[in-house]
Amino acid sequence: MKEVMVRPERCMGCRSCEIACAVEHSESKDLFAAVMEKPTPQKRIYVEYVPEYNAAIPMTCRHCEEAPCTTVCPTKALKQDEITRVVTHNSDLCIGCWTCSMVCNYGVIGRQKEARVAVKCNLCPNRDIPACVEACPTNALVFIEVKKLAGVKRTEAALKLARGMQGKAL
Amino acid sequence: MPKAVYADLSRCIACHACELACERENENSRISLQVVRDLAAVPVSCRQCETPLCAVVCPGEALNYGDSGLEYDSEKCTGCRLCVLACPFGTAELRAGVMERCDLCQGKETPACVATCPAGALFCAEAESIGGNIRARRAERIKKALASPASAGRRVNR
Amino acid sequence: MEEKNPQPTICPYCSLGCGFYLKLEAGKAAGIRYMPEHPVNEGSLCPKGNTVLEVLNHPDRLKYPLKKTETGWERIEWEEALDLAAAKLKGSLEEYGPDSLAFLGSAKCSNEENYIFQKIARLLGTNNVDNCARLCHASTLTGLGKTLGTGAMTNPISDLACSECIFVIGSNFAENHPAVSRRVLEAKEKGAFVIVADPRMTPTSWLADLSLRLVPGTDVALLNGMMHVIVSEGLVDREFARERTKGFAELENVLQRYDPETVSRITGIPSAEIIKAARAYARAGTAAIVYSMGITQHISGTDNVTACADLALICGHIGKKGAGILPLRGQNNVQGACDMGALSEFFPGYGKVGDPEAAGRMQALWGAKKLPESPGLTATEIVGAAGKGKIKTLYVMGEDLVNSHPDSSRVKQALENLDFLVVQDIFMNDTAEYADLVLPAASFAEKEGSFTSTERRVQWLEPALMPPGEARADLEILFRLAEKLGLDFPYRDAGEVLEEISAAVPAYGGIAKERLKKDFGLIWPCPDAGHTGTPVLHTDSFMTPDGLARLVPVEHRSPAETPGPDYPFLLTTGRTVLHYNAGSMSRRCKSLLKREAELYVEIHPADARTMEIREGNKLVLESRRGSTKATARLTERVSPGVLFLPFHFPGTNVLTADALDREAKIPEFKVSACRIRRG
Amino acid sequence: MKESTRMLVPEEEKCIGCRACTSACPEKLITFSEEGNMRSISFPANCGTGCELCELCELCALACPENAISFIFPEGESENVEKQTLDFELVSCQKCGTPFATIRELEKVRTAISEKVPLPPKGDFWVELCPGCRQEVFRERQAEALIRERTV
Repeated sequence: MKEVMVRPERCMGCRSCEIACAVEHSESKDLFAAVMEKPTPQKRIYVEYVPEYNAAIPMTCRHCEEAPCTTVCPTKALKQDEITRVVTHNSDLCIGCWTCSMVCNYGVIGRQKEARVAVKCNLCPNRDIPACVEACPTNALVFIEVKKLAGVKRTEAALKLARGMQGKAL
Repeated sequence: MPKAVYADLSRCIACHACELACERENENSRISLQVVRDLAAVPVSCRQCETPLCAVVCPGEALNYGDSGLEYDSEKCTGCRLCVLACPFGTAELRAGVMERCDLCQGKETPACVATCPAGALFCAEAESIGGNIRARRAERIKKALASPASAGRRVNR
Repeated sequence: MEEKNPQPTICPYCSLGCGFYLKLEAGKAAGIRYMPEHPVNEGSLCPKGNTVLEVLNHPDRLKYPLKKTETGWERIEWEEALDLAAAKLKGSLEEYGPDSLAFLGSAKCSNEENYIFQKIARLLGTNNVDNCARLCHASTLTGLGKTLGTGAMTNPISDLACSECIFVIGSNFAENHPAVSRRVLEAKEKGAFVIVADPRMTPTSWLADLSLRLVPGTDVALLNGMMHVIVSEGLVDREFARERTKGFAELENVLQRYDPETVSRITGIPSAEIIKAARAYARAGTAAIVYSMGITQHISGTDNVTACADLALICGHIGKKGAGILPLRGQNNVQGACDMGALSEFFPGYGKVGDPEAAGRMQALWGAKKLPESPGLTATEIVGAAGKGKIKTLYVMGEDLVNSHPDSSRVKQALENLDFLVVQDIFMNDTAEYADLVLPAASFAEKEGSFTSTERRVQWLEPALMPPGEARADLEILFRLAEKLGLDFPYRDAGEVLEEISAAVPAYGGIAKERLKKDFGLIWPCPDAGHTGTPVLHTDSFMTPDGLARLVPVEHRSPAETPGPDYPFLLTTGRTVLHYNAGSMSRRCKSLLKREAELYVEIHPADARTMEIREGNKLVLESRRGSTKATARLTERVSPGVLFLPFHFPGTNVLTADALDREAKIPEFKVSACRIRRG
Repeated sequence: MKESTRMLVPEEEKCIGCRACTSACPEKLITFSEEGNMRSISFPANCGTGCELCELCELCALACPENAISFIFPEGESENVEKQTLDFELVSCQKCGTPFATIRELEKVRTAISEKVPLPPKGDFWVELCPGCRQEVFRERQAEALIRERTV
């Protein structure tokens, strides 16, 4: 199963992912129209700035195995697909108790102001690649299977090494 | 925006101070802590839900959801217990004929349970801010781990 | 009394010295307000602190002096009570000599009270004065004394927040010193590695990155094993060992035998975990050792403490912010009671009894002709001597030895054997039941004085309330008793006693009432009036004559009593979060009792299954000394073969053995052999 | 003798057995008892008419969430009504087995909740648990992830 994997070292903190996410979850799916919409479309990915390191890290739902948020949800508003592991949220069932938000280790369950319900990443079910990943200019976000990511990293490392060797040879 | 008492469960040390502080301030404890399988402790108190089912079923006007969140007027409580039966968390209780619930120690800056928590596990916050705090901490930890891959090797052998 | 409402005060329970405010209404303590500005607890309070109003306002508080008569307790006047006490003390003194007297001071009373208490004893000619530190951290005094030069916590608690590795051994601070948790968690947030070594799994182990469940009584083996790894992997701080310590070669020699495999066999901890713990501790930039009664209450207590010191010293983890040895002590003023010389072998300020120079100083200060020269009996030895009829008159200030000493039946016999027993307390405790005279004392909120917390923080406590009935502050009682004994004490109040203390105890040289009232007190050593206190000890040199620490090798020894065919279970004892020590305060709080009402015994479910014991069954526990009843609590917090009893209820110490550490004379509360049956 | 001749009449079809009336009655004339899986609510004979203690304050009727209590003039001669007792079957907690609420109470709660938050009609649903077990289940679920982490 593919996941949104984050490569923090590549993130420039441009927040394109946040904008793309909000637009994707708007009525119009158009940036200019979305800005005007009420309720204001909400992002489900958060670029966290870490002052100590002067760095940014995009944070989004990890769709954890045996996700704690789904375990604690009393109304089953949060549900996890047994096969794909995708955690989805049905706002009709949400009573706004925020236990999910409390137990989430990544802090990626937000609140929809008007409806007073939880908001979270649903991996863009209508798209092949989630909007955030598509919008990322530096490939800090990739939509890939975990084991394949290792392969990608290997290739990159090998390339770096090769470049280094070449440099030395010269 | 309404607030509620939340817990960072990884910090809770099962000391029961929250219960005893609440009991002193409110006669009965409105927060209840128990240890689960000797490995974790979970304090449970009113979640101050934003679609409070207790208010949904309240036949009188005792429980209402208003601008400041869940409002409760014990004068109007008839003691029908429907709120007790509706609450998914089992935190609504009937005492002396009327429903009793956590009012976040109204009038105090910080609820007693939060102020007394020796481990700093309990906090009183708006729902919107919970995620932000957790994210910030998590992001810092990730960055730290990336910055020093051998975290347990700070000192060179001498 | 100064009128402040709410009145700032200090928690009377454990040694952390947490601050809070008492809200007063019509002369009564009516509420608690938290104190976020306090540097130790930052406004937090544990469950016991939260229920302190129930203690203050309890109807059982002693209100009048009571004399035991044939028909029961008789209320008498103070004058008569003090005449009686003085007459009995003088009577024993004249008839049997000064060493027929014994005095047990109180780690719950102020520095001034303990100072005056030991001064009375010594001026009467005996060093038979001790306090309950003998039962909890006497081995800290001996163990740290011989290695570092002084038996006190090296760093303040808040320092833990900047440790990169925290090694907790034999301490369940999450339950017994809850506010320490916030510092440990703070360190964890910053990435610290936390190791917890404890035979039981406790809420403290929940905070651990590495949890080591060792067999009770094998601490020296574990510590030596870790040092073996550190030495063999070259992780020793050579520079520190060379320049600031002595004795590395001897230590290295002994450590050779403690390879991880051998240690693993003794302790039951996998060798990989021993290696992991050793590396994490040694490699950290700053590392702290936190220990408590799991280390001290053994016949090898002094050795355990010594091994902790050795470990810190060879890694150079001492004398810096975030690096040190932190023995978490028991009572709110146990550090102070020891500093004040309420110990049979030390004068105030730890001048050794028997050292002519130390005695000379005291003699000069007190204007005494001669002070007794040989060390007196320790708390545990006093009980033994009373049993043998050598002690005739015992004066107990604020202690319940029936429940706090090992082998309660023997303690009771000893008390019965006395000619005269005076108990001065706030409640009629089980020891007071054996007294001939009971004197009602004021509680912490009803008197003034200085208290020294586990981190050496001396704080001034101001009175918030009047004592109930005719109860009086311990200091006032002692002043009047001294007068009756013909001792000429010039002081009028605690502040004036503190002036003498600052002359008697070098570390308190600059400590005065007015200074303590500001900024949450001072951390000793504070040698002069301009000094601002010393949060971190041993930064440049140790408190030994040559300034160098001593590395003292120690060997693993088995506990005095090990399980066998007749008594197959290993019984260990300790504390729980909802009660406190002998329980004379906490067992009077309804809200605490509601949650923890009676003695229980933790037993592993596998043992329970073989013995067909179910949760809640009433069990009879038997040791070689006696038997007691407890309710079964099935839990994997204990390992198979191990039972745990909290010592807050009468009954626990009926079972424990009075085997003592050779040097510190501390009893081995942590290990005894025991058997169980359904009751 | 009181002036009014109105009397208390509970409507069995409407009453859900919640006991609000029992705590509302200042004279404690309305009582309840539970035995096994049955709850009974007893209204005294001739409450109102002929009842010495009933002040006709109608607090019971006001408290009733279902408007199941009315005070009416008896038809014709004031007939002598026996003690009126309504019986309700209790639902047992799915976890601990303790009877904790009447079937009708739970139906009422379920319907009211469903209007706001559409929920499955049956099955793994907190309404089937007694409040104590709800708290326990909620606690266990919150602890689950932490326990998993701490057992590794």
